[in-house]
Amino acid sequence: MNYHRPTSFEQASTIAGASDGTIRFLAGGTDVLVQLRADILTPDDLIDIKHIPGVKDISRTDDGGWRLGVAVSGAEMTEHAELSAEWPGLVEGMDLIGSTQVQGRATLAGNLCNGSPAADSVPGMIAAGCTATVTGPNGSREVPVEEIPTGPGKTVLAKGELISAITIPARGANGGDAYLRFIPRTEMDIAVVGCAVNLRLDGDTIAQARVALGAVAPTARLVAECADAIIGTTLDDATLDGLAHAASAACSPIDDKRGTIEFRTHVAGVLAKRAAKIAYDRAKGASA
Amino acid sequence: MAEVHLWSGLRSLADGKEMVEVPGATVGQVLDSLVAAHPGLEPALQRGVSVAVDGQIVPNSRNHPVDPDSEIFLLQKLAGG
Amino acid sequence: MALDGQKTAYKYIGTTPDRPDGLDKVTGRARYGADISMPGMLHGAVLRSPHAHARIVKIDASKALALKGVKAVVTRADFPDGLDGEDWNLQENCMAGEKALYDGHAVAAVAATSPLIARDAVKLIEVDYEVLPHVTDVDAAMKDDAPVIREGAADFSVPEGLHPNVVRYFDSGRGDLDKGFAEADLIIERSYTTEAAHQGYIEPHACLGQMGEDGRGELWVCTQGHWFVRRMSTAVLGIETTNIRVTPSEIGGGFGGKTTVFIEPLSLALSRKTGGKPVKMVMSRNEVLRATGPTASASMDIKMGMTKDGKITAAHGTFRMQGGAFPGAPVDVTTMLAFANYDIENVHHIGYDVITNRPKQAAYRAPGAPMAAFATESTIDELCRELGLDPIDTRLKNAAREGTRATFGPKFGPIGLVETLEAAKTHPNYSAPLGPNQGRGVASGYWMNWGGETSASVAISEDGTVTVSIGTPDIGGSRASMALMAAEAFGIPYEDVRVNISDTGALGVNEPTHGSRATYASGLATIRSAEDCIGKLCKRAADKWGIDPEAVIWEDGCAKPSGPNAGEFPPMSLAEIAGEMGSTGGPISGHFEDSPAGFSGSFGTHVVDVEVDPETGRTTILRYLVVQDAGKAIHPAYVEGQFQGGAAQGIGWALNEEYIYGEDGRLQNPVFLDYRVPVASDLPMIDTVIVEVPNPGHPYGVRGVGETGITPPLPAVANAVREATGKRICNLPLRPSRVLAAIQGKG
Amino acid sequence: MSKQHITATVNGDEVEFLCDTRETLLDCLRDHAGIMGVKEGCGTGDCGACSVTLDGRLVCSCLVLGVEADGAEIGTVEGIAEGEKLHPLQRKFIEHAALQCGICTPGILVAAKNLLEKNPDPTETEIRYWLAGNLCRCTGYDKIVRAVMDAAAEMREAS
Repeated sequence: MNYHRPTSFEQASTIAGASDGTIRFLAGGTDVLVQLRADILTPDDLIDIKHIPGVKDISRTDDGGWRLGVAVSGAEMTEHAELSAEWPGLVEGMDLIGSTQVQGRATLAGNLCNGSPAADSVPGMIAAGCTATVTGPNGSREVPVEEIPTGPGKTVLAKGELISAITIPARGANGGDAYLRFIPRTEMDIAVVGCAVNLRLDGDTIAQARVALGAVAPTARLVAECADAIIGTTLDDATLDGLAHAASAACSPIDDKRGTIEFRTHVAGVLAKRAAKIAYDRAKGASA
Repeated sequence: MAEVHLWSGLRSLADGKEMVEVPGATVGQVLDSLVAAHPGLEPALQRGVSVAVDGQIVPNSRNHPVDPDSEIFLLQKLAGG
Repeated sequence: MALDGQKTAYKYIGTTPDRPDGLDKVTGRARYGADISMPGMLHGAVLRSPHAHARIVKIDASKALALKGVKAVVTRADFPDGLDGEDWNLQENCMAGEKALYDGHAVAAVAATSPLIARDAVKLIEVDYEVLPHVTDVDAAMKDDAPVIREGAADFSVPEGLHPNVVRYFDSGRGDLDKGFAEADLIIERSYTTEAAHQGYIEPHACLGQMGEDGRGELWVCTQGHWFVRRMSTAVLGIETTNIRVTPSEIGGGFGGKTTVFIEPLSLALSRKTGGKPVKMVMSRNEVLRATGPTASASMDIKMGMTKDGKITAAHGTFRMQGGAFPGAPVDVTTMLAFANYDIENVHHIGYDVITNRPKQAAYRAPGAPMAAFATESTIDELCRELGLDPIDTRLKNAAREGTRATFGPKFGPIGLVETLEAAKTHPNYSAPLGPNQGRGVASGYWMNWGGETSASVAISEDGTVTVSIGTPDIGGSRASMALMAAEAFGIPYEDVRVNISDTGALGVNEPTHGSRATYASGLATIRSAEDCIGKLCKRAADKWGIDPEAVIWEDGCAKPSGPNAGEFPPMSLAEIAGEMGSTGGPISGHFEDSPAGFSGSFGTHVVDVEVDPETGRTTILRYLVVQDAGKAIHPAYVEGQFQGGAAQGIGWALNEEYIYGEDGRLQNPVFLDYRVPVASDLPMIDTVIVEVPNPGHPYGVRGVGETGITPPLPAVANAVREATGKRICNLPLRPSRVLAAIQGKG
Repeated sequence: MSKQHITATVNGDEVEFLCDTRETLLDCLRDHAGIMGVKEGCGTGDCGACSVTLDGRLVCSCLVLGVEADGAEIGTVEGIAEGEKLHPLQRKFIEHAALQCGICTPGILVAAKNLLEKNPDPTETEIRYWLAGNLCRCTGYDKIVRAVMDAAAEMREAS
């Protein structure tokens, strides 16, 4: 295994493009090293992107959003007071991944590129409307986060391409987001189901919403039917039931050691309701 | 003669008896007398049994004394974690 | 059966001083299994079968041997033929012969100059497998169409007509069941299952073996019992037992799982093949979960009858247990202890030991008892519920006490079940208010404990301290307990006692730290060795004073004349006698060896409150209380620690821990991510009450406390979930999907 | 097989070693630097026995490559005491019987020290969640949590 330490994304892209074997980009390493240790995958070229300038930065964008470097760890996000206040759901999603120790290393981009349908940070990013900057041999482009994963362990990234930043849109007024996941224990598990809700209020009425589900399909997905079920409502009980039905209907999960189809489908609805209520309360709080 | 009580799985090897009276001044002598009286019990005893003499389990102690009026129970072999 | 007059007033016993090995263990200095290294050391790695059941047609290691740095490969061909019984089972489990019997079964092992090269080499070994049909479930393995795992594995006890996978059969009981059930006002019958749980010690198995061409050598290993390791490893290798000296390292948890061998004989075989180079082997977590012994899984049918005022009239239990590909599921103990909490006239147990394509089970904390407790204590809870009876009062009504004829035959001596029930009943947790979706569960449990072969020495040192040498590795603070007992026996400060865990070359045979025996048996041996020393110390004083040794007594750490008639001499302290030892007859030490028969069981009663999320089926433990009889708590903090640890393991087994096998017979969750032991945020504080009903068979009244604590949690948690949800769930673990299905009426 | 030359600071001392790119920081600390207080319980970041600080951040050393540690500051259990003076956490762990077998103790001490540096007055719940990645199979966590709370209280009083 060759270890590379590029100092620019262009250089990282060139190394990746020139490799004849398997390559992996190394940021937090919390997935790559597990695969290495378990003999699932030993890359021929491992490209450590932590030494590229700016990858540890959390900065405001011109329109009031946030730009996160690809080596920003979960712990650094959680410790960032302004970011946490504006996007508590997105930050919680990241914070739920693994232990305190894992939080010291794991990154949003890594969680996204690992391609797990159960990745905890991804529904929150999708609901928030985040984009990923993809840098490759032909320069850079912005890609909505929901378009990055294409199936378990698979992404749209072509050879020589990598994510060079994550952009979170401006929070704006009267908005709130939340992410909930279901696990059997209180910590240290992979999500059996995850659900993120991001919404904006006009008075007491939900004016805009995005709802994303994790671990119930081959990729985390944006569920328009869930958003439609709550837009224009004040989140009354009937609406919540409608949301739960829409969430359950959007599920096409698998049976595996972590959960059954029936359980995941049911719990997706439960979490959608609970996350929507939290997001709604946060938006109310933001507008109060 | 000490009373030796057999668990039900052993009774078929001892002519259906629940209790057998055999001579012996030690656990070892009692077990030997038992096999002499009921040879069918030999494989079970060889596999290993625990012996309780008057309520006390006496592992690995063939020399443990047995009184003429002692009450002896054969128990399944014990282990621990 | 008191061995001696029992002490009741203590100076050191019952205090909680710092453990002697504490400093090493908080500074990172303590050396565990994987921390031992030697010059010229090689590193071993094991190739394991990916198949649950397969004939090994051919093994080609030529490519591995060609890799630079690889020094040796061993397969079963390197081990002797002709073993039988449990020795053969051990050998077959350490290294597969004609067939791989489970996913993870060792097929070959490599020694190389680095761990990475050893792991690379393993991947280069080519094995031709002929995959065979497999079975991993106990009920499926007993069916007519189940694949036969091994012909001729059954012993004399198995009745005709059963599947060859049934390898042992147990049948015990007494009284008249028909009469007993006829006397009942309510009879409940239920079937239950529990899944296999792993001991989950955080330290993977590790050893360093060195053996020359002459078949002599040494082994350093993390183990609960190094004499067991010596006997088993040498049996597997077909060499004389004492050819190997075994030294135990510190041990990072065992819970029964480190009372046998897996990699130890392999490291010795590899070492011999490399001309005597030391070979270190360290398992990965994946190997630990796939290839070492979890406990058995169980399928059980219980029928119990009760009168409307709460008297149990009859009990019948059938227990089917699989312990992997070899005989040994602890169904013998399961059947013995199933109903042992209670005074029941009419009782019957049937047990089946069944082999499957899973790893060979190993002992796990009260082996066999928790499964049975889950089934029987759940059934009693259901009887109480239907008859409107209080679960503690009902248990008190039926509780075994001194003089009760146990369901397994003999009469109980002094025991503490009643005391634990009474203490639980008056504890504030039993009357704490409960909210919606919350429930309280009660269960009792028992472990009969063990004495076992024990040998110890105590030496007086020239500086006035004493050194205790025992043969039971310290897993949970037992050095502190030994030092307290020695301090008490000698009447010298705790700080003046040193405790040594000796290797196999320094003491007679010792059984492992298992069966809740270390504090009881090694403690007894320490006290008796001290008394042996004290006799010699008194003799030295008597010689100095020129009086009869019989006229000298030992009091408060000093030799004193026994009375005015003996003469007027100032007391001589241990330190004074020790200081002159070299010129008064030489070293002084005391010894003791026995298989002590004075052990006595420990009963416990647990009370747990849970809350169940009605929409997801997830269970949260709100409060937990352990009440258990310790006989006499030597170091109460470590006694509490045993209670709390046992409860936590039992909670894990009840809620989320399980072996999950796929259709392909492979273990789906050989990683802590998915083998879900409780984490810190899963548990509340675990309240404890130590009950002390002294054991007359120990000088200070000690009962072993290590194992009982894992027995009540399985039914206690299930009973609490029953109250919180209104649903009786008879299958563990109580994973959320299962609980939710029950709540939704689909269970 | 070419190896990389790594220079790092471990518990304040400069340490150099050669490592294969596939070796983890855990492997390097144990096998090349002789730092044996770092334990391997799982190798996959699930148990916390190998916890160290990397430039002040709590991490599992099994999830860091040795080559990544070049130039880094690493803290292990061996660096917790100041000379002969034990850290309050170390004393409280002994005093509260917060260890039984002791294999998880080094990782838990490193993690708990890192917590108290960030939060000198953590609640029981905060301690339990902070330590959720440090498995202990012996104690049921009760005495560990109590020891951390007691050490925190003592440190607050002393400061």
